[in-house]
Amino acid sequence: MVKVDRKKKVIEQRHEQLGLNDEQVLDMYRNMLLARRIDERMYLLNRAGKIPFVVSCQGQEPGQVGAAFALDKEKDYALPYYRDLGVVLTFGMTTKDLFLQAFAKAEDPNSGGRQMPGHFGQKKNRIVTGSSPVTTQVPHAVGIALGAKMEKKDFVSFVTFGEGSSNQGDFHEGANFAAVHKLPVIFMVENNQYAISVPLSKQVACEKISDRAIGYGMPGITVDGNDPLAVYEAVKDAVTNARNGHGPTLIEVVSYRLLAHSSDDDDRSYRSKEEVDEAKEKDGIITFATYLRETNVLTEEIEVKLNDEIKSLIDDATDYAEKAPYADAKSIYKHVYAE
Amino acid sequence: MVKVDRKKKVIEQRHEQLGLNDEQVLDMYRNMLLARRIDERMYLLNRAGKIPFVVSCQGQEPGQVGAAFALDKEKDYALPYYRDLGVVLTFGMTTKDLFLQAFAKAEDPNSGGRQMPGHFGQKKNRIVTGSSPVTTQVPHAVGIALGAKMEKKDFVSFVTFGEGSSNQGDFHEGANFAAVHKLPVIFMVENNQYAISVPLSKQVACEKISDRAIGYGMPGITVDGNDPLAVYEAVKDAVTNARNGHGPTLIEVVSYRLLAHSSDDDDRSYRSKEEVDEAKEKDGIITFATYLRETNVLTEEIEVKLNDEIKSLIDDATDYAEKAPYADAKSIYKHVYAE
Amino acid sequence: MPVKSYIQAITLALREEMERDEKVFVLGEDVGVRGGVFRATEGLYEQFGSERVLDTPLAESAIAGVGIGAAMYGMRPIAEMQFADFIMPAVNQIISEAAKIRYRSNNDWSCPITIRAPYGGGVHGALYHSQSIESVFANQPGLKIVMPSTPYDVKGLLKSAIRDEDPVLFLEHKRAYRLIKGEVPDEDYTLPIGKADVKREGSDITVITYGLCVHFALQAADKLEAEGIDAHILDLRTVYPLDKEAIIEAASKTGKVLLITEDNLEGSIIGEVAAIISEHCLFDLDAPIKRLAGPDVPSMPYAPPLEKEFMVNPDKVEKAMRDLAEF
Amino acid sequence: MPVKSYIQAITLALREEMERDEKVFVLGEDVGVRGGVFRATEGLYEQFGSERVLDTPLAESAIAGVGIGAAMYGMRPIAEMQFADFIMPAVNQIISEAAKIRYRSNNDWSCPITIRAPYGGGVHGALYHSQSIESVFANQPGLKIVMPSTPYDVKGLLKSAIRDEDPVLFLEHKRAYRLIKGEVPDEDYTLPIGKADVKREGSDITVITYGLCVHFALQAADKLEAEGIDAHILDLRTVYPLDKEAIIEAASKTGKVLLITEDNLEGSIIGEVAAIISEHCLFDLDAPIKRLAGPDVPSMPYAPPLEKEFMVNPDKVEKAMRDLAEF
Ligand SMILES: Cc1ncc(C[n+]2csc(CCOP(=O)(O)OP(=O)(O)O)c2C)c(N)n1
Ligand SMILES: Cc1ncc(C[n+]2csc(CCOP(=O)(O)OP(=O)(O)O)c2C)c(N)n1
Ligand SMILES: [Mg+2]
Ligand SMILES: [Mg+2]
Repeated sequence: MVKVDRKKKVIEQRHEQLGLNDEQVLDMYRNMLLARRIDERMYLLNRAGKIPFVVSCQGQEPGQVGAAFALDKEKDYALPYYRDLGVVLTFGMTTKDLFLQAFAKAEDPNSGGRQMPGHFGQKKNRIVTGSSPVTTQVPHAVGIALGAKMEKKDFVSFVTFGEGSSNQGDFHEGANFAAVHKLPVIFMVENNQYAISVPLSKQVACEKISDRAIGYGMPGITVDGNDPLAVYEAVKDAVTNARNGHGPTLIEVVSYRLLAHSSDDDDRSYRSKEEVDEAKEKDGIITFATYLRETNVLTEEIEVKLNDEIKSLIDDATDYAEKAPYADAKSIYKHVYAE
Repeated sequence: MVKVDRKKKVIEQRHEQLGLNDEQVLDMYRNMLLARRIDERMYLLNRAGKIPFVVSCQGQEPGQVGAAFALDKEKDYALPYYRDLGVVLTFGMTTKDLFLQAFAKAEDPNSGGRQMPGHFGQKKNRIVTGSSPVTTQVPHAVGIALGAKMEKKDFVSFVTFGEGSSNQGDFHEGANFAAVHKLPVIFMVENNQYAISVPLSKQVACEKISDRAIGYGMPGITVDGNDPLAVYEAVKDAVTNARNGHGPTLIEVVSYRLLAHSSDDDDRSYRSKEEVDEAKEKDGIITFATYLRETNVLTEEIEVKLNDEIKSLIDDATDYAEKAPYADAKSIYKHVYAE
Repeated sequence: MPVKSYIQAITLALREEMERDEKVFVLGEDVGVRGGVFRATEGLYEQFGSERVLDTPLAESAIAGVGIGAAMYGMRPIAEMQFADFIMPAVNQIISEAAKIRYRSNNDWSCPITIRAPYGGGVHGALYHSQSIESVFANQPGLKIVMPSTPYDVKGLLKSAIRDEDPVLFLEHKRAYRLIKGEVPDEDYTLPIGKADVKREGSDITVITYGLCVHFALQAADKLEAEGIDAHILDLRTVYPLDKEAIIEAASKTGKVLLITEDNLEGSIIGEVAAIISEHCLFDLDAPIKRLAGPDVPSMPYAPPLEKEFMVNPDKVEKAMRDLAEF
Repeated sequence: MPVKSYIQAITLALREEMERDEKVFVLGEDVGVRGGVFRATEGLYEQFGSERVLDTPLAESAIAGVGIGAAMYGMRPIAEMQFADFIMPAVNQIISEAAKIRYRSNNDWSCPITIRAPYGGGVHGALYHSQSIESVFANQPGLKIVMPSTPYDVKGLLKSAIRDEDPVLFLEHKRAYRLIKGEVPDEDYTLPIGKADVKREGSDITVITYGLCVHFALQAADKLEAEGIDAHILDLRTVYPLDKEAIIEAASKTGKVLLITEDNLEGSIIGEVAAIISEHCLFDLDAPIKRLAGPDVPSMPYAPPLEKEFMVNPDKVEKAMRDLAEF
């Protein structure tokens, strides 16, 4: 018994040591679970022919939510990439908002149905509008951080992208600019091992994507993306540095893309079921739930309630979004320029 | 006396240890001196209003020549940048060729007077045609190396660029591509401390440009650009690696731009005379001459002959090029497409 | 003759050229094991191996730039841009480099690269998977831009592009990939780059267009025939440099010209076509030149009714043709 | 009114806008301590400090992209491209991002950035320091492209560009920098983006052009006046989106139209101008539309006789105007 207790103590200390209370880690868990369930529902809707496209977050939610919790949702800016359901949910986008975008309806706050799903943007929550060409958001994040420096505000700008995308010129140019001008940016690479069909080994020859940091003169760190607390800690440190004027950090969050690249992709042609199954065993949502149960934060009662809450949120949102109207066809002529 | 002998011995061994005989190091010296003298003459011609533009190599010749000597002029490809007089001379471009380009005459092998000076290219010597937008040549070098790999040839491709230019996306994308595909490329950054008026500290925040290598998974090394033998050695090693199928290397050659950016620039507004004077004292041409004298490779007799030879080469070339005709105006309609 | 889809014609041309010439190779994102996200390179990796069907890192400027280097060395690279919209990071390599290599070196060096890219809308691709991008490049001497409409043209023109001594941008309409089928000979044949093609002879009105819109115009022409309207349809095929003679001939033939593009109107290819006509056969015209194009908004939205509002379609084409005939 | 050079008008507009609004700042290569390679930002570093006059690393995509980010945040960045030719690495940021931010976010976000770039030839700059690059961007709704010809227009239009709620590409003719002088009021004034300007009223022929060629046309018009040829000259000023009404009005006025650009002919801005005219006032024309432009070769060479052969100049303009008048 002594043994068990000791282990439990150590475990408990993990989130407390990071300054997170039980409610907060429960919230973290809720958001990653919500992201997962939303994604699952969208896949169902897609397979049922109700929405044309899904690009999945599955496998990356723990890192996304862990990171987003280290930011200040009242002032920091997020420049998420298409898989970042966990980030945008934490930054205040609602389940309903997300289904409205999946159904491309007029009320979709991201784009009013103009963009594909996964192209996030919501000014009131400081979620910066994104596009499809990968990595263009990196210099934008740097520009926003430049705004912070020029206006002497203490917000940070947080930008994410895939490991494949870290090979684009815009990553290099943006990272270098931020380092030279010591700007408050957190660059987070979500390394899920693939860029569509191309495995990591054909994308880069370096050992870690975070090895790129030294070439810009900024700290670089690699963390386990299945461990939301580890990601929280790394981002928290980077945020502190950034707010204190010490410039940017490059954080690599290692995870695995559990599904195919998107609903249009079939991953069986380029990776084995065994590989995927192995990754599923390390699924951070499951291991985090175990941790929360072991630390008595997640009780059976809470779990039931949580699942119910999530289910009804998603049901309602699906319903609402499905019935919501499209934007008027003639609206396409609007908002090319300021009116 | 014993002391002096020992020192001399050690010094002597430097080029011999590198497998270079006296004739070869004399040739190296000749080429860097020739580059310097050509550049000086071009400045004179510019100040006299005879040629509209010069972009100078001064301060970088030792590194350029040291590097070029480590390559095989019969098979390797060079993708020089605009300051690389030392490289192109070593690769077989003649003094006459260079003055023909300075005067923009029809016979200019680089472009027939179409491009500005410093835009090198000469297929018969495997000097690959270059443009003005910096760093575009980096992916080209990688593509040529890909050709080597696909055709199972053992040539390497050697590409140079300024340290400021290493901040362009094309550097990042090209370096990463070469490393992933283990291609025989030598990336040589000529770090002369400035990008026009912008000092190194406003270009990058890393300690060394070669720190970028680890992020691509290739070796990175920084050498003293005033020491042609050190550069020779570094490039030689990289060439051996590349020919053996071990992939690319990033070499940073540290020097100082002794003149203004170009004949259109005035550097007094952004750097001090003291700084420039200090750099002049480390001028690699002078220190290499001292080394060659100390090792008895460069005798007074040779020196006189060499200076005479260079002077008459330059006089003849200037004369020839000045008198040579421009291309016919109607020739501008030619060579847009294959004819 | 065997009937093939537009995309099958692409794969076929690639395979035959790779079999014919060892220097031909393919590079791009997901073109290898995956056979391309649209499957244009399906089977090539298996047949030619990973060295000739290269999965590259995700970096378009490098895909173009490495291809350009290989081409200068003497290879025959075929670079794939996964979507034409993602060619933008490679613009510098294409415009500053590929297009100018022969000219700037006074014919010493050349750059025989082919860059393939799927463009065009109507596939629920929204702003960034639907664009027409030809006008970004259609002012760059040294470059050629080919945009075929039929499987027959695809095979013949793609082969010509690969064998061309200069850089060719080969733009494939992604909606045509599986929608458009046609006869494609098994034999080796090429078609001339730079030549437009009369897809239908007619005497009442002239339609000049390219890509998917050629089919819309042909469909409309069949319908209008019943109404006694006989349309002449010219398929540009190469949109840069344009085939001026063919344009002038087609416009003069009927004196009533409709120009169609799926691109946004202002600054599109068909503006140049109109300019050529108004310079060379103004007095042969019986009606103002008409243009039918996408609206001047950034690109087509995702939601189906919005996408539909943007896209040129057979109905819009039919109406424009009838209006012109009745002018 | 004080007489200023074209480049002085730029510096003045920049200074006044920076004084007026703290959110306005400048970023680019060598714009700080050095005051720009052309000296357009001279004195600004001293007056506003290194935080508002930012020397950036040598990376155009970052210069544009960081500017775009700052603009989305609420700043008013003015990004300088050292030469217009070097804007190519930033095309993705400009076309995929700046131009589409408002539209794609359904008006939630916006991008009020100004991107300045010196373009144009006649300065012994050879292929890569002489290009006209406007046609690369002149098909991108969401973007505006301003190309002023006089110091007066420079000041008023640059101020409007900086204050504009949307991205503006502001292209400055580098040969005009010191060559062109004119009256520039000390007061704060703005001029409307999107409006062409009649630079000379006339009744025999209409010349529509922009940039340095406006001056060539004005010079030629003065000469031709003596021969009894009265030229109407419209300065486009904004080349995208074009001022259609002004074009139609100017073309209809005389029925004889000459369009001039320094760019390569095919695919240039003036093709679109011709298309507008041929759509809207074909029956008002008394002569085919004439175009005078650079030849369709990649860019102008360095050697003086070759550069001269390429460039539009006052003699070529005068000849084209006379030929048209005599048609
Ligand atoms: C510039 C550009 N090129 C190509 C694409 C097509 N594309 C979309 S996602 C993707 C792979 C991205 O891989 P990675 O960065 O690792 O992110 P992941 O999808 O694995 O999360 C590609 C090639 C794109 N969106 N943008
Ligand atoms: C893409 C691009 N942007 C800007 C320029 C203008 N330019 C020419 S050289 C130069 C500085 C280059 O600095 P660096 O790379 O350090 O080389 P150095 O001149 O010091 O040898 C600049 C900004 C250019 N040639 N290309
Ligand atoms: Mg990935
Ligand atoms: Mg330098």
